[in-house]
Amino acid sequence: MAILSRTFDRLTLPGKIVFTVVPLLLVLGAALTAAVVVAGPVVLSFLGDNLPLVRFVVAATIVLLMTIPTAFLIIYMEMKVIALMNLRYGPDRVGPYGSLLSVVHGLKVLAKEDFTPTGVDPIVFTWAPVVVYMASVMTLLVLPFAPGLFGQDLNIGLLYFFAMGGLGVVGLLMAGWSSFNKYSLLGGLRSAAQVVSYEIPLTLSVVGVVLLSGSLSLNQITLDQSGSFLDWYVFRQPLAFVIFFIAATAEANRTPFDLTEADSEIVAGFATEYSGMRFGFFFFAEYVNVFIVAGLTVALFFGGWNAPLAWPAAWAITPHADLAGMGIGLLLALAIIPPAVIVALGMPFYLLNSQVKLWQALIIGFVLFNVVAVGALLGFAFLSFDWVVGLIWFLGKTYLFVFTFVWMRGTLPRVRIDQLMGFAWKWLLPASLLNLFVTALAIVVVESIR
Amino acid sequence: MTSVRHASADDPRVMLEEDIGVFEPIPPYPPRTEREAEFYTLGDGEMFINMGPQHPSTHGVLRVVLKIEGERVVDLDPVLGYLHRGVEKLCENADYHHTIAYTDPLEYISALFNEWAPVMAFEKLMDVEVPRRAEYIRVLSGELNRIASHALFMGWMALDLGGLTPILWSFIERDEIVEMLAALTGQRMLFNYFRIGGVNGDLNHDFMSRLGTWMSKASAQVEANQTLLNENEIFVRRMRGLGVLDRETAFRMCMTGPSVRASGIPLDIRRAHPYSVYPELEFDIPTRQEGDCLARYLLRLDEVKQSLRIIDQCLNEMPDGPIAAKLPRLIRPRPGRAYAAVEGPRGQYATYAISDGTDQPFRMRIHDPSFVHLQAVGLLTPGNLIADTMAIMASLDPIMGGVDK
Amino acid sequence: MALKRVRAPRPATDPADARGSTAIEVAAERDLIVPIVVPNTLWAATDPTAYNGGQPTPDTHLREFGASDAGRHDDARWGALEIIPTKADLVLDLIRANSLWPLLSGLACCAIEMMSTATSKNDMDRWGMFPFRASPRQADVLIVAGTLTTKMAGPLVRLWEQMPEPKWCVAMGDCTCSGGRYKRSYSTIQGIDRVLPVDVYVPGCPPRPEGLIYGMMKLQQLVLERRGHWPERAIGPTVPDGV
Amino acid sequence: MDRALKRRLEARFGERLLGPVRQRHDETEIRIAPGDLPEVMRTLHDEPEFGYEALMDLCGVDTGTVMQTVYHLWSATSPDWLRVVADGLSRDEPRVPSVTFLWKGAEWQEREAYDMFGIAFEGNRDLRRIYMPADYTSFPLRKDFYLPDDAARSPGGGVRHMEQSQAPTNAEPDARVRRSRLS
Repeated sequence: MAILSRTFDRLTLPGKIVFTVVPLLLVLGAALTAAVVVAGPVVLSFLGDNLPLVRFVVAATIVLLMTIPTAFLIIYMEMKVIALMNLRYGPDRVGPYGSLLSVVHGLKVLAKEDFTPTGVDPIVFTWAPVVVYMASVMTLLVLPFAPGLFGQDLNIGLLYFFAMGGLGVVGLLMAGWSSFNKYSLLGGLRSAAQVVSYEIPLTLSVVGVVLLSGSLSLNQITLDQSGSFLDWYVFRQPLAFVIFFIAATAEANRTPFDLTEADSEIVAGFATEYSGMRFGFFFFAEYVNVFIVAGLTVALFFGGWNAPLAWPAAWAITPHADLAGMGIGLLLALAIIPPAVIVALGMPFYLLNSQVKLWQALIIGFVLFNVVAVGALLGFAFLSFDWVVGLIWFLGKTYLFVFTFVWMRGTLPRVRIDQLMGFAWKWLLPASLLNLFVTALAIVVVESIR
Repeated sequence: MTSVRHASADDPRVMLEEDIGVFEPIPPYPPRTEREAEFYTLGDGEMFINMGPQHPSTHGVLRVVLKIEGERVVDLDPVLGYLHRGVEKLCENADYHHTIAYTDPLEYISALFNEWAPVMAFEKLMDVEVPRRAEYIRVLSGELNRIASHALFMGWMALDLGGLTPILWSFIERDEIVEMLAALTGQRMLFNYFRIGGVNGDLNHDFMSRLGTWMSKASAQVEANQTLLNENEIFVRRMRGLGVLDRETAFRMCMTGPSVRASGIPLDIRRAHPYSVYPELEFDIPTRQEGDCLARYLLRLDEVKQSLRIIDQCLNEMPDGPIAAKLPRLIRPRPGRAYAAVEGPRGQYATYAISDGTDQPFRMRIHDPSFVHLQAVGLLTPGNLIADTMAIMASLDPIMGGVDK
Repeated sequence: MALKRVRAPRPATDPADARGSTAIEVAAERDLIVPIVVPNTLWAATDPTAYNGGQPTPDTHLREFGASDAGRHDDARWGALEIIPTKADLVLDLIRANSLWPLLSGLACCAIEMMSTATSKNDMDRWGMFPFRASPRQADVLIVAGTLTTKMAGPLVRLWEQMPEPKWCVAMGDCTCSGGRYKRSYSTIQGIDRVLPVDVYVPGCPPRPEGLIYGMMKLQQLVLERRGHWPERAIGPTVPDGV
Repeated sequence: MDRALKRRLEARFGERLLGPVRQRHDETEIRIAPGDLPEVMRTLHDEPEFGYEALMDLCGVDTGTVMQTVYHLWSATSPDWLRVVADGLSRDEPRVPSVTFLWKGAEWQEREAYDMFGIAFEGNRDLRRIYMPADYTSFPLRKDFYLPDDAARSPGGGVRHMEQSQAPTNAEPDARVRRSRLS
């Protein structure tokens, strides 16, 4: 025992860590295995009994994991697009065309020191970013990405959506109030006032769509717009779309409505006192919100995952590859095809160019083979699973709107707080009421004619 | 940071409290003047908010203590001196040629005018005649510098209103001008170019070629840079009718330059008190009647066009001859006083020099337009919103280097 | 913008620091006036009793600057860095070196060139240095651009303390390196390294944008070599004494 | 030089002028006692024959023997700058009436003069330090305030002081103060 302790004392710090962690892990792993062996069937049967729960948990996890890359992508897009609008290059050093810079920013923010200033309310201060971020993530849960690809098909999806949007504002208000800083306070109050006034036209403008489709479920609304692009609600509800887009911009705190973190007025708004990862949460939540708002616009007015024109049935290719039927042949194919294709792809470089050595040619062939294989797999998926097509259409439309948001940020100056409020109450609200009235009337008329 | 409070009512000393991290904008000493006492007493529902010395839109190290009620500014108290470099004292301890290097960085985005005024004052003290070519070169480079300064002003205007792109576009403009001035003077910003009795160097080929290529597309480019703002509904709605400065107030506030010309006063020293070769050049004094921020903004656009006219005439009528008068290395003007003023991008740059016969100015007073314009913010802002404070401040275009000397 | 984490006053770091220069021992003391009195080595006092024999003058406007122990100790919590094993530091440094967010704070003339460095012609965004953060809480680099006056020293030090670790300081321009053309003035500080720990000096009056970009790339090297934001960094001129 | 202006000035306030009206290049200078400043300024500002409604510059001057405050005025009626010098302020306790009742914009310039010279402007309701910190005790632009490294004249020699708290002990002012050879 004494020997053990002496040996342990001689270890360096990493050594100590390793020699304490590894045994612990072993013990835990053994216990886990035992638990699975013992209680496995019970758990499995329980999960099998209520699949919706499992589906919900899995979907929530996937969505939560999906937000970070989305934020990175949109941040990079914003940096690059605004740079091009400023006649600059924008990031071009980190990664190909600087595409890794947003990731680097995010990780740096993660590794920064985050401290709680004196005088703040520690609990609220700590939880505000979490509330903001979780609100946006949970909003993402009801967004229909593709047929059958959504977190939950709530029959009150739209209502849930706006409720979660309101929750995010509570987070901003918490941040502004708890920061013990007057700039933050002003920012929080601004965001509260802004969202309180813009929730109303936002919701009212959507009611028209709800009347048309007769459902609050985003999935249902998207399904109702299937067919050609003429069935999209933007053509039946143009005014509603305009109102919704403006109000949604204010909801996402984007220029020209980004009064909550107006750099030139209140230093950084509600995020003035935040540093490190807590600031990172705000940072990401903003861009996730942009994605969400764009996605909602697409789902409500632009047919969601529906293609603009239906794919003609005549051109439909349905590959029928019964891999399981090949039996042992499958193994043989897996063993033979890759080397053969690699050699086949690599040989031309070896034969045609005397500079290239054999191993280099093989490496090139290997890379090419991977490219070809991935392409083939994707094509197969594209043809055989319709959700891939839907996902591609949905993301395409969504990022078009994200680009629109970035474009506005690069171009427009900021409005004043009183202009903001006046616009909401004097123009958007009456217009949305008018739109609602006209829609209801049209529906009644059409029904009566039928 | 340690917070401050005064120990007793009569002791102006600052006591330190190590344990509290609060910073109060209220000064730690009892009020000195009635104005201070009136400002630093809060009504109900009012609070102080401390803008600066480091704030994105205070154009440097200006500190403004705002007394706000919600979003509305009730009153404000600018606190200067964070960039006070003691230029006048340094000038009194340097010889005449050396003072140019001290006055250069006052209004750092229009440095040539900071040199022009003292140089003119010293020439008056010396009774020296400046060669015409030197005068033309001064006018030429000065107008270029004016355009660069106005370009920056427009960018800052948009930046304080939340627009990202215009400032970068105007910096492209400014960089071209500044680079060609660097070809002429050797420095990008603080060109130490004017000399007593002339200029430092003659026009060179690099400068002329850059100038030619720029002049060919200048007016079109100046127009293009404004397309983002002039037609922008948000921008115009925010600027129109904001911070209106009427004629009498402009005179009472001792203001000069574009700020008063936007209020309908055609007071331009180039015409009101002609100097250099401006009497020989033909250009207009654009004025506007509204006197609001938008007028101040648009007026500078017109001034840029006029400056382009002046540059064009200078290039056409540039005479040959020497570029500097013959002067001894160490000049000793005979005792006397001289006052010289030039019309800069923001108004009157003036120098009041007193010579006592030695090689150093006995007293050198530098009058800077930003300094007098900045106190109009306290007059125009109350009653407006916090966002308007930035707009008004930007429209008066103070440069803290000049404000604090 | 006005909050700061509370720090317990701690003694001088080690004698090596105390020997460094006047400013170092000054920062170690609690006396609030002495930091400002920097003996001038070029002239000797004709009268030892002048100005109370060089005793501290009864001014108090720099108390907060004197009271702040800026740069004396890096007692920051390092977030994830404390638990991540050392190998990860290389990756972390690579990340930090490639995303240096400057603080949007310009003091004087050099600020214009600093902005010009970020604008279209010479684009600092290419290295990921563009988003000028308005709040010191989110900034990595403090580019001190312009003359530092005694009145501004306190606020500047407070800004520096509000920035979270790891943080770096770049002295841009002659005025911040040595006092520059205003060295003689009665209200300027002869080089910000008397009040802040400086990592990179960029001389010039003002330096061209290319100069600042070069300095920032030097700062990237410095970050990659893990110098700068470490506990041994302290206030004081980094030139040897007597130079 | 505007002779007509000189005649008008002599005619209007002949008895108030200390010394003759001086003219050089494009400047006309009159010197008056500090007490007469308000009405002279009001006359120059209001009366149409002068119509000096623009105060172009206000500054203080320390001649080493007395203090002065100098006002530069502009008017469309004359091609000259008009320089009004309020002469003969005592260096120990300089006091002069403020002109803020005519030009509110003079407020900060008077604050600056107070900050740099210690000249007290009676009637300026915000006479604070504007550049130097509020607890700064000396007035930099006075002639007995020396730059720290100005070893030639500085009794403090090498000490770079941020401010001069009081007069040096061994100071005999006449020896060191740089006086103007102007009248």
